[in-house]
Amino acid sequence: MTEDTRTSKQPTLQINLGGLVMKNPVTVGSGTFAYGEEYHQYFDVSRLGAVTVKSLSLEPRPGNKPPRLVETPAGMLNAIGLQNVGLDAYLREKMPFLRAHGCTIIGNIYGHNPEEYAELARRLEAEGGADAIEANLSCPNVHDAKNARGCQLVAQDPALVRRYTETIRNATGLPLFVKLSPNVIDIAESALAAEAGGANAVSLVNTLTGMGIDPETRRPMLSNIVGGLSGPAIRPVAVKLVWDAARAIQIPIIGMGGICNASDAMQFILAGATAVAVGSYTFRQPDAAIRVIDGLEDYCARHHVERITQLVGGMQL
Amino acid sequence: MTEDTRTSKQPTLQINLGGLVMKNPVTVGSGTFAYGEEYHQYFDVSRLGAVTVKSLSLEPRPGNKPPRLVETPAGMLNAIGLQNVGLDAYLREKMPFLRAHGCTIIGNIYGHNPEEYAELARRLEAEGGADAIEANLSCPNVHDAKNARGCQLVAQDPALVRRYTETIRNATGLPLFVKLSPNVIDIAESALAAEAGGANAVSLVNTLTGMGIDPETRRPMLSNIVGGLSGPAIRPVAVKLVWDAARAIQIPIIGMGGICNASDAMQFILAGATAVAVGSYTFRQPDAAIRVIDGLEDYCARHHVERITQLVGGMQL
Amino acid sequence: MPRIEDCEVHLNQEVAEDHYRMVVHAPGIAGEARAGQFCMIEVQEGLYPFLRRPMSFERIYPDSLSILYKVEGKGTRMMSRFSPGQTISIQGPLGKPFPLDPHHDRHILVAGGIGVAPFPALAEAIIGTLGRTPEVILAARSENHLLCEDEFHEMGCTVHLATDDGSAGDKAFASEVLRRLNPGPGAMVYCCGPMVMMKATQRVCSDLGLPCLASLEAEMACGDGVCLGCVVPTVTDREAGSSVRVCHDGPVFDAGLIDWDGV
Amino acid sequence: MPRIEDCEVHLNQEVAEDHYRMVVHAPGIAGEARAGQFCMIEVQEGLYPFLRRPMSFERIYPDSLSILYKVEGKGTRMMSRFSPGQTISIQGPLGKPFPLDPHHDRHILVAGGIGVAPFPALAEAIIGTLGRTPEVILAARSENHLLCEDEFHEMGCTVHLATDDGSAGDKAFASEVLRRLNPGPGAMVYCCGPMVMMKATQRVCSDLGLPCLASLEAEMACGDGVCLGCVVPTVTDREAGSSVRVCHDGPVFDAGLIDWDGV
Ligand SMILES: Cc1cc2nc3c(=O)[nH]c(=O)nc-3n(C[C@H](O)[C@H](O)[C@H](O)COP(=O)(O)OP(=O)(O)OC[C@H]3O[C@@H](n4cnc5c(N)ncnc54)[C@H](O)[C@@H]3O)c2cc1C
Ligand SMILES: Cc1cc2nc3c(=O)[nH]c(=O)nc-3n(C[C@H](O)[C@H](O)[C@H](O)COP(=O)(O)OP(=O)(O)OC[C@H]3O[C@@H](n4cnc5c(N)ncnc54)[C@H](O)[C@@H]3O)c2cc1C
Ligand SMILES: Cc1cc2nc3c(=O)[nH]c(=O)nc-3n(C[C@H](O)[C@H](O)[C@H](O)COP(=O)(O)O)c2cc1C
Ligand SMILES: Cc1cc2nc3c(=O)[nH]c(=O)nc-3n(C[C@H](O)[C@H](O)[C@H](O)COP(=O)(O)O)c2cc1C
Ligand code: FES
Ligand code: FES
Repeated sequence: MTEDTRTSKQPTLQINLGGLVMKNPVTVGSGTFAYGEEYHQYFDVSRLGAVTVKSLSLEPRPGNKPPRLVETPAGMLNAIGLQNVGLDAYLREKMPFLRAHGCTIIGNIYGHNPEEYAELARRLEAEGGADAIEANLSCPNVHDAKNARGCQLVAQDPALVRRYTETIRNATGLPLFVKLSPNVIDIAESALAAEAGGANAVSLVNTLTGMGIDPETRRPMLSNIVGGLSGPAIRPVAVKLVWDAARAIQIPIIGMGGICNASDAMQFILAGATAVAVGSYTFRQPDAAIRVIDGLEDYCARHHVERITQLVGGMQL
Repeated sequence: MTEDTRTSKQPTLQINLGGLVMKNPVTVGSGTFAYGEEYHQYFDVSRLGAVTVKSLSLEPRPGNKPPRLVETPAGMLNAIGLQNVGLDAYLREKMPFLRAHGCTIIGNIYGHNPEEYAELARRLEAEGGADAIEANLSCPNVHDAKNARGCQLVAQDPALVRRYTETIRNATGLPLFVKLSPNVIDIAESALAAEAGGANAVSLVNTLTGMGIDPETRRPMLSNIVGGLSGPAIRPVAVKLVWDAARAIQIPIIGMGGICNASDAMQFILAGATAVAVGSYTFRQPDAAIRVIDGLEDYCARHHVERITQLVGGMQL
Repeated sequence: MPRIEDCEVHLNQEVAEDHYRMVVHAPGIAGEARAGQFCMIEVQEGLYPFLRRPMSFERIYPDSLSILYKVEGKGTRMMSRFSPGQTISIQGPLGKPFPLDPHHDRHILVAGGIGVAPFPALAEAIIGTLGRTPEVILAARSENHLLCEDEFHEMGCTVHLATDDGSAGDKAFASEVLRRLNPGPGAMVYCCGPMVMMKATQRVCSDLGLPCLASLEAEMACGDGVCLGCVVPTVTDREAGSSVRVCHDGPVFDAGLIDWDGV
Repeated sequence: MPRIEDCEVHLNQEVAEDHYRMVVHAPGIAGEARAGQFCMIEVQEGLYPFLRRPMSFERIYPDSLSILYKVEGKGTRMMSRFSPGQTISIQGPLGKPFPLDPHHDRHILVAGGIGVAPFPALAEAIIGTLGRTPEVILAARSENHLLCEDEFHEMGCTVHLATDDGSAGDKAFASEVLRRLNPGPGAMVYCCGPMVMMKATQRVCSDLGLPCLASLEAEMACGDGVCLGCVVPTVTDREAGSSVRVCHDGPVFDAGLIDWDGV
């Protein structure tokens, strides 16, 4: 009997992501959805649990020279270089669209130092530009690869992660998410540092560093030589990092990396992610994130799960 | 005229890999070719520049429980756990086949401590079991993932890499290659440590750590939970690590990670690899390594390159 | 010796819901193939799926092979769209065939669901090589999943049906049907199907004192014994973690060798 | 508005070595498509290749589209094996069409190699919408790579041929043919082809004081203006690194806007 009542009720997909209430656990990867307008041509973007916008900086950024992207097996490399319209233009020209459609907004930000991040968070909060902040401490595409050894990201140094997080934390009352890099030995360390710094969630993961060379021209395929690898190719790596972090921290996780469908999303949720983001696959299938939402609802119904939150970290050992 | 003479001559594929002379730069990834017998059914294995054998330990190892592998987008996860026949059985039952066919042998070894590695190297040299030693300091599948945080490989600690390398170095006069992990922040550090310890080359890279969860059963797809990700999915990551290491060290590099054809192999060579290994793709296409050899010869002829060594690190910036 | 052969698809048609029979022109592989062996099929050009898919031989003809398969996931779904005239890459024959032992007077094939796939070829071999007509216990979820019944009848086999829902034959598991048959000591049992079904069949055989051969499945990468990915544990030297490779040491094993609790 | 449509392949045939023409049933996309726009074609099910492939509309019919393409790499090679009856996923129409300006009395289409792809639709639009008959400069490596000559003749266009090897028409670059034509001030030039060819055409137009529209190519991920992957630099505010997205701001641009040295 209980069985019957359960399945007849719609499962609840709503989550609370470190203070941000989302009607479902599905957002999009920053930089794979711009500011929502384009994909609104294909579906109602307000159906998403939240829209995560392309990384915003205080000033507009032109980004890197082309070529900026190249396809790879089951994935892609990009070296966009955080091209974006800048905070002012975002608030003036982009945010109103998202607000008009009733979207929950995760404002992804990028700065050159902790103070710039803090300023971005403060202004986004003050001007209603975001309902939560995601601090991108892990973009691999803003360095000069030729002269960098390894890559030098804030997210690769736990002490820096903590310091940046604390500074942003002090600047905003909005839920604060910190986006980390997969290019580390122990993701738990970075995640713990974000938690200690006052983050309300961590976003796992940004792209893996990679590169390609065209054998015919012998030139790098990207003008910036090195780029970020995303897409299904990296999914097993991302799921593992989510699992590693989930066992170490108390704050929730936004899982991403190669999610194409609800079954992929479930891997992240079972590994310990409270929310998930669909990234590169949207380029192939614009409504991929919506299909993930529908598929998660389906999954819960099939498995007689009332609330999706019951599945978080639910991998059976 | 010079043009004509050049193209009419066969290009030279021969290389000297840290003291090991190979008739071409193509070997196979340890663990993806067993000890050569099976694939000899498809082609003459002595055509390879060298056969790299499955990691050998002093005692036979049973490996991990099944399931041990799962396919992923453009790649696969494995957690074999270094199952192998052990050194004695190798010398008795496996090596004779390779010797009878005139193969150049790279003896890949795995031990629990520097002394075991040294003993393996010493005995392989003494009993003619290998023409060079590849020390696997980077297998992700010999740990208990449930209790490890991050993964704890010798190759992740430059000081350990150096100490292990030195110990093995003192035990053998054979060319010594050290196989490193992609799961590091700065591969140059590990490579420099191997060089300082006396390695004659480094092998880049072993698998990336990853995992998968079956959403229907909610169980990990591998019995060991975590496995090593290989195949074309990781190629962009591997090429980048080769490029990073090549700019830091003087000793040569054996590049691997998702090589399927000569064009893939050329990416590694142009990034700075002197030799390349074909790994997982052999499972799909048993004679893949032979096609790579033929394709490299073709490439050199088409590009009027007399010796393949002229192309090493030849990426144009 | 196994080889890789480009094979033209002659026929690929649905024989039951989500079950297909494909016939391919493969003179090289067919010329060496034996019942119980298998092949690895390239599903699609390019790197997705990355690995080939293992498939048994349902029938082995002089120049061609028949494959009976169930749509389980992405690879088999793609296979179901192969069209006649298309060329696909097949690697085989791989693994060890069913041993054919003339000392048995009764041969009983116990098939669960798609596990029936290697049995038409086996029945044919038993008839052709041993001059005996095997009996078949054909079990499935329900009537419309009972495959190959007509084929076995055409070969003259007695067929015992069993379904989980009783829609055809006995409402019973294959192993129970076998127990009720209670074959005498000269019988040889071959089984293929879900692990639980093979485990149960092995139990019945050991109770009845009968030899039992099981054809196993496992996820495979190489199919050639190289990668050590497809192992199953054995009862010999359990402590030491001894195992066999399904692809190379099998897929047909003495069921008594397998550690059924460990798979 | 762009959409994703499952389209049946009507025809897919080789028209010259490594060049194919495909006609697909796509009523939704065709109903909105304009000359100069493009679509993104899913090459194969699954994740390889990962991204769709951008393709211009060669012809736009009421219910269907024609695509003219060259086999460049893995994706286009797979496309060349599409068979009639097969269903493929197409996203479109994308990008901005060629602007059709009635103030010009002469319309000259300058095509290099496969760059001719969007021009049959453009010629048709110029004829249908502006009531003018365009001229075409058709350039290619050699005679057998000159595409669509008959189509243009059927539409009544004058066609000037040029080949690199002189096997047909002038042994000259397309831009040189344009210079020799020396069109008067009322002319409008449209070009599509290799970057060097478009750059040279733009130089000739600027020398002759003619407006020039160029249809550009770039590697694309989204095709929708989202990923910022397909940018080309512009001459406005070079310092600031200004750029335009080929997919969304183009693919058709005022050739004078593009920083041809930077692409
Ligand atoms: C020696 C051998 C012979 C076989 N013969 C036949 C046959 O004749 N007919 C037939 O229908 N099937 C046969 N199988 C099983 C068949 O190989 C799998 O069903 C198939 O590989 C699934 O591929 P997929 O891409 O459709 O599924 P995927 O999308 O890869 O996975 C779907 C599900 O199938 C499981 N699976 C994947 N690969 C295998 C595998 N190799 N064995 C068992 N389960 C797997 C996965 O774990 C997953 O749960 C055989 C398997 C082996 C090992
Ligand atoms: C708006 C637009 C319209 C186009 N219209 C047509 C058309 O009508 N007919 C036609 O034949 N081609 C057209 N192209 C080019 C076509 O998209 C590429 O040739 C195709 O994507 C190559 O795919 P592939 O998988 O065969 O090559 P790959 O194997 O991916 O690569 C092979 C080579 O092609 C290059 N390449 C890959 N993608 C592109 C791209 N998008 N643009 C340019 N070069 C690329 C690669 O750098 C590489 O050198 C158009 C491109 C754009 C951007
Ligand atoms: C083209 C592109 C642009 C991206 N831009 C950003 C960005 O501006 N800020 C950011 O935090 N992440 C950025 N990312 C990373 C994604 O948000 C995401 O973390 C990553 O791609 C992994 O998810 P996926 O595999 O689903 O794409 C970008 C990714 C891509 C592919
Ligand atoms: C099934 C399997 C087993 C492997 N076993 C070993 C091993 O025993 N020792 C080792 O050093 N590397 C081992 N590797 C790693 C490979 O040698 C290689 O470094 C890695 O797979 C990357 O190359 P690839 O992408 O071409 O496969 C194994 C890889 C696979 C897929
Ligand atoms: S599949 Fe590789 S050993 Fe069996
Ligand atoms: S292809 Fe994504 S912005 Fe143009």
